[in-house]
Amino acid sequence: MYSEKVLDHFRNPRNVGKIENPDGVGKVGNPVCGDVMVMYLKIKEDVIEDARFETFGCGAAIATSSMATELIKGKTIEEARQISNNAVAEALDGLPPVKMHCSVLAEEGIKAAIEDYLQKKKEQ
Amino acid sequence: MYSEKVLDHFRNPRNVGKIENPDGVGKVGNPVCGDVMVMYLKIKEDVIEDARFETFGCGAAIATSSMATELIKGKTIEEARQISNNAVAEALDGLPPVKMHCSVLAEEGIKAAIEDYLQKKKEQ
Amino acid sequence: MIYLDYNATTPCDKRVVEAMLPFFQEKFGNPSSLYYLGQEAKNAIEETRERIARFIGARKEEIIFTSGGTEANNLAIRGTIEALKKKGNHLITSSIEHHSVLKVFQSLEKEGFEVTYLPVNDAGQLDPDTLQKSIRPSTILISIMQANNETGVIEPIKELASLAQTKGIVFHTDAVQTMGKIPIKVKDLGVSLLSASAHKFYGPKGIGFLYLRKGTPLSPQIRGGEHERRKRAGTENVPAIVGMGKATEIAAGEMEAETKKVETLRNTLEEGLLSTIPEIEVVSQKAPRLFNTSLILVKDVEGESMLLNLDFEGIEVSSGSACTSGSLEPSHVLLACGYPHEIAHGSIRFSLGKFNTAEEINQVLEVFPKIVEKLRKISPFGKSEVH
Amino acid sequence: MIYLDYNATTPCDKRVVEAMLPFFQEKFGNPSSLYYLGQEAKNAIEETRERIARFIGARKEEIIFTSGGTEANNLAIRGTIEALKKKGNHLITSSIEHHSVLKVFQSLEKEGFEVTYLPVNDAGQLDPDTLQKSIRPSTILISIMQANNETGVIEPIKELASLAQTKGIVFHTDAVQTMGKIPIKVKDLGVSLLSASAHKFYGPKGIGFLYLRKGTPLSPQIRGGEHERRKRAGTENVPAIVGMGKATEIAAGEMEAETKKVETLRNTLEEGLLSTIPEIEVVSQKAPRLFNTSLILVKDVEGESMLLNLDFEGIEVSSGSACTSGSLEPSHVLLACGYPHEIAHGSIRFSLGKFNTAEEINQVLEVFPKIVEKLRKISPFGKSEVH
Ligand SMILES: Cc1ncc(COP(=O)(O)O)c(C=O)c1O
Ligand SMILES: Cc1ncc(COP(=O)(O)O)c(C=O)c1O
Repeated sequence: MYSEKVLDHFRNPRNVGKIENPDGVGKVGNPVCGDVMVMYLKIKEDVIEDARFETFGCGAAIATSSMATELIKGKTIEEARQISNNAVAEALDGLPPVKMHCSVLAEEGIKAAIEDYLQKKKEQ
Repeated sequence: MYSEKVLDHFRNPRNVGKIENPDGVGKVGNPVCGDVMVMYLKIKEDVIEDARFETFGCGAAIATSSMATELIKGKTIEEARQISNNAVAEALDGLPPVKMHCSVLAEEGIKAAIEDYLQKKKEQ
Repeated sequence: MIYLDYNATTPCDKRVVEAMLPFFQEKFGNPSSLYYLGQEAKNAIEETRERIARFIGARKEEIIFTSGGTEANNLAIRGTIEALKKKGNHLITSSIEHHSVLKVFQSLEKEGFEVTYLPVNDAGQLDPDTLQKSIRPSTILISIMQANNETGVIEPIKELASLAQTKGIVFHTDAVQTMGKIPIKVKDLGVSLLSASAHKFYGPKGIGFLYLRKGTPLSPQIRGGEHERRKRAGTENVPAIVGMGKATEIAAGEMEAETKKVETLRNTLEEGLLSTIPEIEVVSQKAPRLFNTSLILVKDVEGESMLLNLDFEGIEVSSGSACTSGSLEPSHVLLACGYPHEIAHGSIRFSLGKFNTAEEINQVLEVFPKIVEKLRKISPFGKSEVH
Repeated sequence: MIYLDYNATTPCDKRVVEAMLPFFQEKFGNPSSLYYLGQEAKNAIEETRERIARFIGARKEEIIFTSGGTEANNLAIRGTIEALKKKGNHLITSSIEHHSVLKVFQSLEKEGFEVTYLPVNDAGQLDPDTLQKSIRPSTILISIMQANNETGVIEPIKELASLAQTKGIVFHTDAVQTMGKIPIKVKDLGVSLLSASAHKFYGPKGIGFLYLRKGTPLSPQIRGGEHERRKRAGTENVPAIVGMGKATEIAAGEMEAETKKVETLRNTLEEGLLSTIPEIEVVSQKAPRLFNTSLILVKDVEGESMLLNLDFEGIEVSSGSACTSGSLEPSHVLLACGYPHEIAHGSIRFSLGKFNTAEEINQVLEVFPKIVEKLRKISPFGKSEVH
């Protein structure tokens, strides 16, 4: 049911864990629905230097989280914000229809973390 | 579905054919219903000396006709009249429920032939 | 044993059994399971779905697996009607359908639907004009079989379905007797629903399918898990599905050659019987017919007694339809063709298949005339001799 | 490969396959046919009917073959309701039934019936008092499963059914998970209807049966020929029926010994997991349970991700029920037991069978704690270490 890429990212997720003193943190999802993702960003001059995640969820949730961190690393926040859930799913060679919502979680995770960064920046 | 005895009487029916100048003839059944039996009797002093039949019908119809002729040969007409359809069926080691009506045909065939005999006797 | 009842059921092709075997003990997973063994089973049934779809010119998602032809017919009819009952309450079928269609319509009549049973001509054929005239604004479903199991007559489904199509009425065809025997292209036929059953074309018993044209509404009749796109619940019969796939593959490759061979045998049989037995008739001999079927009417003799005598000789045939052999009524199909009861009682069906040989047919030609002669001697009717 | 999902499906016993094999190519007759080959098939299915009837303490005529457990459940419920709808419109079932029961009741609700879904306690057990209170004068059917497929909890069917019996209400039990695992005597249980499915006890997929107590009204759901005493039409799936018969025979002889063996393995598994992984729970551990089933809740980890990791290691288990694995909702059974969603998402079901070995269980005990540890590291929740 899952593509090789999904299984690979699920089995060996990239960028797992927290970032100490992150520049942006996004927490999305809901344990009631069975998936929660926390995205941590290290950002320098609006470029994402590092991204890490923690995810509670199914195979697709973990794989999309992993892929999302890979996709945004090195990108500007403007570029990262434009990454759609479809882009994450495509980068994984597709997701089963019932699992597309997981890619939405990844998109939202990225956006939430960037929002947090922008909010913090404003407050500084 | 049929007992060995039914199959035997069907395969090698006893007493097939007409009797020339019979003392009694009974024709029962209806081609529309798929079975017709003609019973011919040779009767001397109210004892059935010979019985023959012609039947159009299924395996059970032919087997019960054959068995009926066997059962009545040598019997008085009083005895023969008391042969029930169940007796014919039992003599054949039973019939499938959907085929019980064929044994009714045999019983009616015997009775009709005897009626015919009695009728003719009265008219003499 | 000479088996000549292929319209009742067929033996599995050896290759079908071989294809099924691994799925009982080794590849036994539940296709709903996410792990390897489950996905392996899932892939096997999806490949079959694809293969069957291709064979009838449909899409993969348009194939629903069922437990056989009877269930497929029930699902097609009840499923459509439950989905569409707000649109009308008139249904059309024919008087020669298989019981798995007729009985459903009869029960629907009791539930308040109006059903028109279209007549057929003497040769068992439906007339598109008659259908045309019977269509009402309240008609929601038309169900006509593609070929009749008793006579083998092939109905003009394309013409009939096109009438339905122009009025936007759902059209179902029971293709249980045609699948694997003649080419089927659902787009060509113009049908919305088509039923088939594997055991009629060298596949296993207990499996069939319903083709459901995309967009056609259908209410499931067996509910539960999310199987078959929610149109039919229940753990999939994986080995049987794979077997039906193999049978379809074999038919795709060999149907044409088998047809020629079997048709020759069938014609030899008919010519032989007609030339040796007086007062017999081949039903619908002049109509477009399945190449393997020969329904014979024998005057003055009842069908079952012929069947049993043939059985004594190791020749297995049916008297009318297998399903009705247990009942006392003569074939409803022959009655619909206008034969009187007494004639209809004297029917015997030879239906041939790919494993039959010329010797077998010769054997039948040897034996059958004697049987008819014997039974006619027992019969009180016309005493014509066999040549 | 270590298969631990026997509640989803089982491999066929070798002897079952051997028993089935002759019926594909040689003894392939249609049981409706009158000739030898047909009667041979007919006898084979009637012997199976007899054997199954004996196993559950029923009469031969009380067994109806179906295409599986899902169809048997649908037939039991819809068949009863169609036959009895004039008598009332209230139905009772439980909140932990299999989807093949629940979805039927849900569709009946849409058709205007009132349905009470009985609650269960924390351990997944039904309370006869609660049933008693929910019975109304208009109640026409009660359907409660004998054992739950996810938790393995065995319900007090005898007590529940006796309440129905005193009020003359038809009682159905879904015995798909108990048939072949624990002794079933329908008279003892006091049920009118009981469903089972062969592929759950080492028989083939695509076949099951419904026990219908003599005199219980039932309206057929699949109509056509006169098969199965007019309760279920369609050419009989002879090989599968024979296979189910063989599986029943094997269960009759070996069930007791297998139960002991499998229960020991299951207990070893549970003790091992509980002692090595913190913050896990065995659902309904103290309740009367099937000897083979172990439903585990693992805190902070989602079920599918455990399932997939186990699959990578060649260990095949289910996350909740096989049927719901494709859906996103957590198990309705766990929710009914009162677990919050976030806990229910962390379930994994081990269901053992007669082909499992002690080494396999050791292997799981080796691998599974590491998987939980890994996934908890990925999880944003509580960072407890595995011992
Ligand atoms: C025309 C036709 N439709 C439907 C069926 C029923 O199919 P099945 O035997 O798979 O139930 C049959 C055969 O019995 C048939 O000949
Ligand atoms: C309790 C229960 N009832 C019914 C079913 C359905 O049976 P089948 O798989 O034969 O359709 C299952 C299994 O899927 C089950 O576990």
